[in-house]
Amino acid sequence: MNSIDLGTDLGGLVLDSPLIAASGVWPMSPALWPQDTLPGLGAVCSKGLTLEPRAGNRGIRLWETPCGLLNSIGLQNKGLSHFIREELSLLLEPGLPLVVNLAPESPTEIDRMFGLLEPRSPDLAAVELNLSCPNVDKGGMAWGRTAQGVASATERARRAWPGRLWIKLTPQAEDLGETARAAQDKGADAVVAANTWLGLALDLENRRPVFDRTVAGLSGPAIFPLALRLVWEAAGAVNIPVLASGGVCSWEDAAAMILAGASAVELGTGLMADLSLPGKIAQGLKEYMNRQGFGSLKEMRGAARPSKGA
Amino acid sequence: MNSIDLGTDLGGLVLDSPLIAASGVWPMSPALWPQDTLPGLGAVCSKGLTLEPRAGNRGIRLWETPCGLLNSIGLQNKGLSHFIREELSLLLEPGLPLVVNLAPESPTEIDRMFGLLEPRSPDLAAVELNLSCPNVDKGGMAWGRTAQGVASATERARRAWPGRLWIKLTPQAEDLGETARAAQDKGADAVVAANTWLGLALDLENRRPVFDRTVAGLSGPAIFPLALRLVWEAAGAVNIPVLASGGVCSWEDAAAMILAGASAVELGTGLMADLSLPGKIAQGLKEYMNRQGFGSLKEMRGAARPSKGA
Amino acid sequence: MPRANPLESRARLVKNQTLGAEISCLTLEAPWIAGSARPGQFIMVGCAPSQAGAPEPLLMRPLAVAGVEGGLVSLLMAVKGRGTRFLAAQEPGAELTLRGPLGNGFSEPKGPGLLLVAGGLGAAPLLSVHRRFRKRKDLKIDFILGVPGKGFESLVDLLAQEIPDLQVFSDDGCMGAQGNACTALPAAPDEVWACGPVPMYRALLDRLDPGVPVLVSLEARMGCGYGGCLGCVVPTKQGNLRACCEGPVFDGREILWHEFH
Amino acid sequence: MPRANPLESRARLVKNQTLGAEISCLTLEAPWIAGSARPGQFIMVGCAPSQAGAPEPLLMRPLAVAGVEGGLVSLLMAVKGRGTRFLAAQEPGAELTLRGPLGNGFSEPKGPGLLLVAGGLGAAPLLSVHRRFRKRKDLKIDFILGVPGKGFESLVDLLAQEIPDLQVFSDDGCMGAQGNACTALPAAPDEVWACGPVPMYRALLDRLDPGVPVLVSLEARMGCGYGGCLGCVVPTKQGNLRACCEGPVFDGREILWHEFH
Ligand SMILES: Cc1cc2nc3c(=O)[nH]c(=O)nc-3n(C[C@H](O)[C@H](O)[C@H](O)COP(=O)(O)OP(=O)(O)OC[C@H]3O[C@@H](n4cnc5c(N)ncnc54)[C@H](O)[C@@H]3O)c2cc1C
Ligand SMILES: Cc1cc2nc3c(=O)[nH]c(=O)nc-3n(C[C@H](O)[C@H](O)[C@H](O)COP(=O)(O)OP(=O)(O)OC[C@H]3O[C@@H](n4cnc5c(N)ncnc54)[C@H](O)[C@@H]3O)c2cc1C
Ligand SMILES: Cc1cc2nc3c(=O)[nH]c(=O)nc-3n(C[C@H](O)[C@H](O)[C@H](O)COP(=O)(O)O)c2cc1C
Ligand SMILES: Cc1cc2nc3c(=O)[nH]c(=O)nc-3n(C[C@H](O)[C@H](O)[C@H](O)COP(=O)(O)O)c2cc1C
Ligand code: FES
Ligand code: FES
Repeated sequence: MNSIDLGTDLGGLVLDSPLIAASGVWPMSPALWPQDTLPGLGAVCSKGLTLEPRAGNRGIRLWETPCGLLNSIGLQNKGLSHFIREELSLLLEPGLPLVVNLAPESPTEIDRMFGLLEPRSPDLAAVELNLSCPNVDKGGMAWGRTAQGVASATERARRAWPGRLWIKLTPQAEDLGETARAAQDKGADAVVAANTWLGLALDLENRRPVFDRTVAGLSGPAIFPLALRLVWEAAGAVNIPVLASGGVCSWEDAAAMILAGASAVELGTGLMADLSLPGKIAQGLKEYMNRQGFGSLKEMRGAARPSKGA
Repeated sequence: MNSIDLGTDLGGLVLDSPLIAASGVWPMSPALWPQDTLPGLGAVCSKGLTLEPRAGNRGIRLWETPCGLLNSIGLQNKGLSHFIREELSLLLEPGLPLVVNLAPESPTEIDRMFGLLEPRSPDLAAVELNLSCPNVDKGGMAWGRTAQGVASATERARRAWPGRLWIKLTPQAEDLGETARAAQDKGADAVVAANTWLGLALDLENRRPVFDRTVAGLSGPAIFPLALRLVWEAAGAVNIPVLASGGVCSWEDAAAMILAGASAVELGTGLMADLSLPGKIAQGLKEYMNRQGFGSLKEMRGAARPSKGA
Repeated sequence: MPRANPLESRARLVKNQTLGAEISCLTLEAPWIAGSARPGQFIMVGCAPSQAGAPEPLLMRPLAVAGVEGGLVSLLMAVKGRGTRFLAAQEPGAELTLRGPLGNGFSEPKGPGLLLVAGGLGAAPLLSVHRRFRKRKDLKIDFILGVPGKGFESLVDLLAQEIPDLQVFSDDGCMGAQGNACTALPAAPDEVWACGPVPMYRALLDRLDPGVPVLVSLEARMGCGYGGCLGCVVPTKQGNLRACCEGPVFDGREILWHEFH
Repeated sequence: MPRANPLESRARLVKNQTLGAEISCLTLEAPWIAGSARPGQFIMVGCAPSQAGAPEPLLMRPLAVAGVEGGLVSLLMAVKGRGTRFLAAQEPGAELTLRGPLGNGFSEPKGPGLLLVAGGLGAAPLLSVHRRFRKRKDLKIDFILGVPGKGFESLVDLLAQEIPDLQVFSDDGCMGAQGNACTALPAAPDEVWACGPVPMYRALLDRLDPGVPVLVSLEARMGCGYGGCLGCVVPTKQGNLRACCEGPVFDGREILWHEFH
């Protein structure tokens, strides 16, 4: 049974495992990578990078909710140039495929950021273009809410970038299927469904929002049924691979994402709660596939969809 | 401290308590009402009613998720005429203010349903017009997704109904603030933010969706931070009262909803998990108000909003 | 006019007896339930740890009343998922939230004969029937229990101790006779009350004379247990009826089995 | 190149000692932590019951290593919210998930004098400092502990037993002298290591000569504990730094206190 292959083909990019450390939860230096997490992981995503360095948001950045986590990090990072100069080569050393998450703040920043990264394109598994960060004023989710916004950002990125281009969508989209289709139409290689859900927390004693920016992004098991629905919608709307992101914290969750049509599954908050999650999911998936007679992830993918299933 | 008054004024409708049993979780016959729940409750909502009797959806109707509940009941009810004839007077007997939840399937059904109910208008605290049920093919959420849909349904209802009119909004709205404003502009007396969130569950062993209608509505503590954000948005968008609905299962949750601007708080899934919830919330609210020096709910309402707070 | 008594309260776990690896017998101090529960009624049991915070798992679990004695209520429970696993791990002294008694329960037996047919843990409500009516002189009760096999020894022992003429069948023949609860049905029982899996009900209804009254206790996913959420409905000739109010005990011939999931 | 050892593992609770109503001393069998933890490092402790299902509460809780002995790690914990309430209720034999050791910890004391200033449970990491270095002949360690008052008797006793010249202050004077940890600071200590609430740090920095090196151990909400989420950052003159990696021990004069929530 351990002979079952968890390899997944993301439009030509083949990963040993469909499990990817999501953007924003994984250290930017391999010296800090918990080795507990590596078995089972097929790739890692960088923190969301901006053109200029960003200090991130002030005040409280994390707030626990029932089975969930609100965050307002605000894309703290040292800027893309610093990343390329100081961090990228280090991140490649361990040999795990690397996805770079980019969060431009304007159309011209799209050009400049992909331009800066272009020489390194052969080294990267993909760029994940983040049109969905809820915790910044410029860029981020503002693009992702409408099909038009996604189309224009994707088109611009596509022109500037010869490598693989994934578009990370937002649950706050008016219609997720539409935004997924817009990404596909403009040449994206895959879509990621999705980023965090806009939530709020209040500080009762001080009678004010917990977060400086008032709203924050909800992740974790609480959102799993919602994220699964988005993956279902996205996989129904496009032919390019769909990556799942949202609340996965067990092999059952990962299996459901794949049955709904996902080609890969990103793990975010689930890793914070359990470092050995990738290994556990990989094991659980293999056992499940064995029981169900799935010979490969490809066979399993979308098997719960009416078109494909029984 | 028990002298603190939890009375709330919903645009002229005064309730002894801001806590309301939400639509769809409360028996339609007072003989079945658990008395544990009555202390603390200010009003009760009927199940969603349609013009014709509905058998509701087939197959599994409930599915537990992390801190949440997916439901696909599908508005099972005996029809509005049966309700008026057989159930309404009984429901009024205990003396608790009664809100009738109506779920018309078409514009003409709006006219007919409010027409049927009109003679009883003096008996009812309000009608809650459900533009947000995710579990039916016609009506429901389809209206609620756009401001235009909400505007036309509200306008039609307003013409047909002399009593209080609340519009129950959907989280699946493109922009909740817009739909709330549309309801206000067309004469609604209050908006309810909001109904359930569209989710999905898969049956791994049988490789198919758990629910016959594939998607279902997510409720319960998992969605609380999301619902709180919607209430915040709605209260920022309109001047009419906002009722909160989504995930409330403690006095802290209810307090946050009120601080965000809610005039009343509906309890749905929380009641299923704890019958004495209204009493506990009422007690917790009084103690909190006392500690914070709030003399009335009116003072407390919206106190965490920048316009009103410190 | 609302229900007269509180439905829900905390109750102390008095005993937690393991009957094999996957079955537990829980005894709880719940006088308000013990005093009024009828055989066939059930309770909902909270399975969320009591540390303040969000209830997880969210829903209470329905379990049949298997017996009452003084102020004590006993339950026979298969360990299935996380709710029942939590309950099985509780130690005496723990406090649990109980809601009930709920549902219609069985009516009075008409007699003179009553055949009880249990599949696995379906024994629970029928045990309470037996305990309630075994002393009635005008009633002859037969009790057939079908179990899968290994793992059910202690459950069978527990029942056999109380019910001398218990007829046991097991799929693999390791206890009692080989077969299932429907293998050796009497020709024409006066009345049959059954609790077990759906295939057992179908076999039962197939094999019994259409004139024999058959009551079945059905399992449905439950939200509230008190008739509010309509999550537990069962398709019947009278429409979708709530297992928690109009059931869990139904006339077996009224159920639309082909629609029952 | 990744971290050499596993960070996370299950550990058995060996002892759970109550120190008054709201403080517990937990002893855990965690050789992989005991073997490598430096004073001032911390661990994350899982607080979700282990029944399968969604973890609730979701996040692990950061707690300082208060001592190590053989393969055992001890923690001194105030019971605050649902996570620490869960931990305080665990009985010996229970298994908990631990992640660590995490953070930078304190460096080697430069000597010849080291003043430790603890506010309340801030005693935990400083106790491990004292335990580690108390035998160093070339080092004179002073330990000042400030507590609010009632409820902290047992904590004070525990420390006083190990630290003969412990100086205790309490707000109400019910233990030691009246005052707080900063009431009677020596004129010019060689070096100060402190752990306590923010107002204590501010008072400390105010009162000490600007030339005295002051290290502080800061509390920040944590998500991952291993440097991934950037949820725990602290505003410093060098920018926002992670309390779980670059901290929790910082140069007190580098912190932008007015921005620290
Ligand atoms: C009226 C009634 C009486 C019952 N009496 C008994 C009894 O006496 N002894 C006994 O062992 N079992 C009984 N059951 C079945 C028992 O309720 C389930 O085995 C239990 O709910 C499973 O919960 P879990 O958390 O272990 O499983 P999970 O799979 O984690 O449960 C997930 C959800 O599905 C529901 N669920 C799962 N299986 C069932 C089921 N078979 N029936 C109803 N809901 C289910 C759970 O209640 C929960 O809401 C009864 C069910 C009903 C409806
Ligand atoms: C590096 C470090 C070391 C610590 N060492 C100790 C120690 O040795 N002894 C001790 O008693 N306490 C210590 N604390 C504080 C301890 O982590 C919190 O009291 C605890 O997390 C509260 O959790 P709760 O579930 O009881 O409270 P809740 O309020 O329910 O917690 C909700 C969330 O907020 C976080 N949180 C709440 N208060 C704090 C806080 N003061 N600091 C950080 N996160 C917080 C929790 O971790 C959790 O994520 C330390 C904190 C840090 C950062
Ligand atoms: C602390 C934190 C930081 C995050 N930072 C980023 C980011 O920089 N870029 C991004 O695209 N997504 C970011 N995300 C979103 C996650 O990558 C993921 O899409 C989301 O959390 C939902 O998945 P989960 O429930 O598995 O965490 C972040 C999430 C968290 C919790
Ligand atoms: C079982 C169930 C049935 C529901 N039925 C209705 C309904 O008939 N009409 C309606 O407007 N909302 C209905 N709702 C939505 C609730 O009234 C409420 O808005 C929603 O569940 C969110 O709140 P909660 O998290 O407190 O449950 C139903 C919810 C549940 C769980
Ligand atoms: S369980 Fe809610 S109506 Fe039966
Ligand atoms: S807690 Fe995640 S980076 Fe420090």
